[in-house]
Amino acid sequence: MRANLAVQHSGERNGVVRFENVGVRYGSGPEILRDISFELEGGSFHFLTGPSGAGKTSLLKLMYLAQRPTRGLVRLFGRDVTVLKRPELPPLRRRIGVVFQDFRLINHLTALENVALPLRIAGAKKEQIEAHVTELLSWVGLSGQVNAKPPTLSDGEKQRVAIARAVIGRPSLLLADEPTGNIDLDQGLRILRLFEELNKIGTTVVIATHDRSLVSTFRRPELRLQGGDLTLHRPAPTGVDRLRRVDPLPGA
Amino acid sequence: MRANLAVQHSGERNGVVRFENVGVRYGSGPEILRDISFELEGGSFHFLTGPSGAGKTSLLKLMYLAQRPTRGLVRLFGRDVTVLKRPELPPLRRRIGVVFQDFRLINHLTALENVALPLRIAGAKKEQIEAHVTELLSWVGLSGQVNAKPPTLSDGEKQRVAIARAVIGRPSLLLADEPTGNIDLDQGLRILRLFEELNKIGTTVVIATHDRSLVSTFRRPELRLQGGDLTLHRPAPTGVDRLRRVDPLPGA
Amino acid sequence: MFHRSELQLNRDTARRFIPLMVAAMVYLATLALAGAVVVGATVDRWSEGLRGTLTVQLPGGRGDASVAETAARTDTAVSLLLETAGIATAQPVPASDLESLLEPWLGKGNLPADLPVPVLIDVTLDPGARIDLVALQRNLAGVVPGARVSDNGVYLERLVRLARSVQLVAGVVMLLVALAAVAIIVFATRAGLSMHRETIELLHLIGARDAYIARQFVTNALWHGLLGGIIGVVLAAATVAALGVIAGEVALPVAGLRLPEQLSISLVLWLAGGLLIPVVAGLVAMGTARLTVMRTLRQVL
Amino acid sequence: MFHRSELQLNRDTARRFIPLMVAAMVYLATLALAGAVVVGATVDRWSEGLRGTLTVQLPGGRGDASVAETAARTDTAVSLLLETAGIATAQPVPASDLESLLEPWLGKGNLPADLPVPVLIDVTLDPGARIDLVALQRNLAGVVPGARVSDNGVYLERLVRLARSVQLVAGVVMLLVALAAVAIIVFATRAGLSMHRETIELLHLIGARDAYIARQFVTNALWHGLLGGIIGVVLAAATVAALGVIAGEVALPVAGLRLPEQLSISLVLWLAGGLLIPVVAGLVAMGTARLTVMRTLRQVL
Ligand SMILES: Nc1ncnc2c1ncn2[C@@H]1O[C@H](COP(=O)(O)OP(=O)(O)OP(=O)(O)O)[C@@H](O)[C@H]1O
Ligand SMILES: Nc1ncnc2c1ncn2[C@@H]1O[C@H](COP(=O)(O)OP(=O)(O)OP(=O)(O)O)[C@@H](O)[C@H]1O
Ligand SMILES: [Mg+2]
Ligand SMILES: [Mg+2]
Repeated sequence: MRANLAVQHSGERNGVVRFENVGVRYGSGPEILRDISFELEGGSFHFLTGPSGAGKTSLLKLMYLAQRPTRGLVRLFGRDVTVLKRPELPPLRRRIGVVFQDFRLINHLTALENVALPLRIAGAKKEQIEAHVTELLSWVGLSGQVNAKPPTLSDGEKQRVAIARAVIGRPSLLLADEPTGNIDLDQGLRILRLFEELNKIGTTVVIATHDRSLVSTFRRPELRLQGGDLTLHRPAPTGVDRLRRVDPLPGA
Repeated sequence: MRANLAVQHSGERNGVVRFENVGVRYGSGPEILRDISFELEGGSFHFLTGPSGAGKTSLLKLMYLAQRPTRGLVRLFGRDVTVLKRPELPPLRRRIGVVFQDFRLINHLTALENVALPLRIAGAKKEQIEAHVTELLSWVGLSGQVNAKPPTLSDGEKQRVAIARAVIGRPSLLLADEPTGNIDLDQGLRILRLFEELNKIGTTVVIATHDRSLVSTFRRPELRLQGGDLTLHRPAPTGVDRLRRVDPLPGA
Repeated sequence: MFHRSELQLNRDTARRFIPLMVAAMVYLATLALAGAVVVGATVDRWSEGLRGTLTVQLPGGRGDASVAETAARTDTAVSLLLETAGIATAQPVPASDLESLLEPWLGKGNLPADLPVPVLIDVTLDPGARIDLVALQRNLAGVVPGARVSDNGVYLERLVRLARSVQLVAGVVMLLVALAAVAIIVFATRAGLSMHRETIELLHLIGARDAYIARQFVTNALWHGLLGGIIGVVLAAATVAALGVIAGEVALPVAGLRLPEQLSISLVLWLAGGLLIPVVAGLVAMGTARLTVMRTLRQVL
Repeated sequence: MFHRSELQLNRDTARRFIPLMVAAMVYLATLALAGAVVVGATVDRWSEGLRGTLTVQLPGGRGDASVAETAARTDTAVSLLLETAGIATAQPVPASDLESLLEPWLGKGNLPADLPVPVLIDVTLDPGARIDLVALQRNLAGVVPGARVSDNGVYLERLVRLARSVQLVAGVVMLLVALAAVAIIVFATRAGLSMHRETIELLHLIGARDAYIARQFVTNALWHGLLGGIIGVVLAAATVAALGVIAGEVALPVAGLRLPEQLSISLVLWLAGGLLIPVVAGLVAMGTARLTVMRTLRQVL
């Protein structure tokens, strides 16, 4: 208990996310995550990797408060999430931006309205929203689809709308689940640079991905999930530009 | 007219899919695809590449009869799809297996039931179905999730269920839209080998992907979509095992 | 394990409304039908007793001396009546009957012997015959001064007209209610089609025929129709029974309208209706759903 | 462009049922209410006229000589009645009134002068008084042999009992119907919550409060309640008006039940109800929806 208090008083800078012996189990199945302990400092940038079904999404869900751990302690911004009361959740969630693996766009709202949603919910004025949102949409290459609705967008376009929605509120914590799964390499790199920009101004970033080329290109520490265990891997001190080696097309 | 008849009589072996001056336009927007002409011979294996929003999914939709071209001629198995009558569609569709980019699983059916669906619709007997489906599910690494429903599956697992459903009926034409977008590299390779097996026994395969490493590893002809135009690229005559170069982890 | 249908329409919470809506419609239709039956039966009883009858009234003579005279005048009138085309029988009402009619007013035994009691003649017409009452009255007054013809049918005809309009209203209600039920099913089916659009598109794309998809809606609609029909009929029967008990307890003063009796008479009818109405509701729902699905699906690729 | 709500509940085709369901409930409730009002008014009129009255009948005397004798007996009876505790007035019915009552039976002008027409005395009681009828009859027969007391209230009391049970039934119907309407709203809200589960989860995850989500359901329910209420009341008014026209045309033979008159009397009531009922329906729907949403949402993370 004392140890926990100490962490809480240490503020947000060190310890935006803190897991202690966290375990997750669905129903009566095996533990998907077991004894996970780690701490993400404010302003850090991590990849989260692991094979399909390893529990990447489950781990992120704990962080964006969509799920409670079966056991162990999860702290966000210095607060123990297991004892949070219901009205305390929204303010916390508004500080977290999430790119969902399955996008979760609202089909009858336009791209613009979807991206504006977090601002609207936080009570921002219309006028303030629109210019800002339009600018961000053109940044992710969707200036032509501002008023298109998700069913008329390609999957890569949907993913970019989802990314724009996650970052529009300049969150303190950005969680992206496979954010480039449906996007080609160039646009993927562009998006990751957007995340790096945010990271520079203080946002803590966690990106779940199975794309090794992304991990090797950006040379950031990697949280690797395997068999329910989490291990931290730091990039090798010297890195070739591995992306280059993959880039040229074989048949071109 | 005579030319068309000639193609029709030439049978399925050469010309499972044939596009002539095909154009697609949504509403009053620009043409997403324009003047596309190509022919896929029976037993061929192609990648379909292009940046996000280039029209890969739209092109596949024409092939799996989810959409009619705005102009031009589309032939499947030697038949002009624009003049097909409604009752003629199902038998044709049963010869086509599709991996949808967004999976399209039925949430209240188990993985087993989802995969069995095409057989069930074609009127197969329960007993024949079950063993076959279970075997295929374990092939894609889901032997432990046979009775799980999609909402409890990870996205990569869902994608593999979708792949199993597409191949269960040994289709004559297999269309896969970004089939490895949510799967890690090892499983992706495994799945592509499954497609190659099917291809060996005569299935015509088209795989839309933005994953260049996949294209370079499998060294198959590539249909490249860009700005509404389609171009064919054959792999360079000699190929290094490019995958190897990407494989080793930087921090491991 | 393969028994599960792809659409699982019966698990849409919103669709649970449908049997209730159908039940409401069947309830109203059944009440209307019951009302029409009861009114019909009542009118028939009235008609049996009164339809096709006339009453002729001759002035009574005063004093003992006039008894013979009265009898003669009665005979004259009766024979004239019997000669008239369309009249089947003419029967003088016995004086004792008449006296008992007057008793409430004059007190029993207070009737003076020389009271000029009028003579009433009950006349029945041939079935379907229509008599020119004015001509008859003139002819009768010619042979027996003061004779008057009164047509029981006038009052009755008003009542019958009321009854018939009640039956008409009941019929219109039934028609409207049936249309509403069909509209509900069409609407529910459309809603189901739109709610499950994606699944239906998938089923099409993997080679399902329209009939395969329609079957799930049809089964669902049949079940909803049956269930709604049963609930509606049971509620309606309960309502009518309750009304019957209340009305029976106070012996409704309206002539001839004895609800419980009429209802027990038509017990067989109730049983038949109780079985038939849900079946009809189910079949109508089924047909409607099938038509709607096939039509809607024909519009997609 | 930001006016669009995230859930767009009003675009769910299945939800279009709800105003219709509410309308059906309001329709039934309004009909029940109208029935209760009409029956109540009718009973009040009967009561005014008949409650607390008795009729005393004295035998009539025969011949001119007995006129004086009859008058004397009448006076004796009246004074005895007025002395009795609980009796307010006692008024002989004029002979001419009585004769007009007999006319249908004897024919106009046929009434012999020496007809032993009985004397009727209308008696009204003090408000709330209860009379021992047996004792009164005995006392009267002591002074005027043959005098009889008849209690109009017996027949009336039966009718009133019928009317009250009809009103009770109407009340029960209204209660049931109100409960059903609440159940429908609860059900519809739950269905909406489950149908939009994913969107609601998303809204939560990006920081929406329960109240933000509830608002969309509450607005929707208010609108459904109002709309359903208006449709229901209008249909009910039309139905009652139609019944009134039909009943009025045939001059319903049931004593005192004159539907159209009663309905036009309560026109103000109709207008008030027409405004009030939809508003109440809307508010009830709103409150129910809010409670349901807040309760359901409290169960998710
Ligand atoms: N709600 C649930 N109920 C039961 N099991 C679940 C549930 N959600 C996830 N699982 C299981 O937990 C495991 C981990 O799932 P998770 O989605 O976290 O994996 P992942 O690492 O994100 O995989 P992917 O890369 O395929 O998205 C999977 O085996 C999955 O089947
Ligand atoms: N139903 C539709 N209505 C209007 N526009 C559409 C529709 N479907 C697709 N589009 C547009 O057509 C273009 C091509 O879409 P398509 O889905 O074919 O792209 P794609 O190559 O599959 O992209 P991705 O790699 O992102 O999946 C996109 O710009 C998209 O917005
Ligand atoms: Mg995942
Ligand atoms: Mg696509």
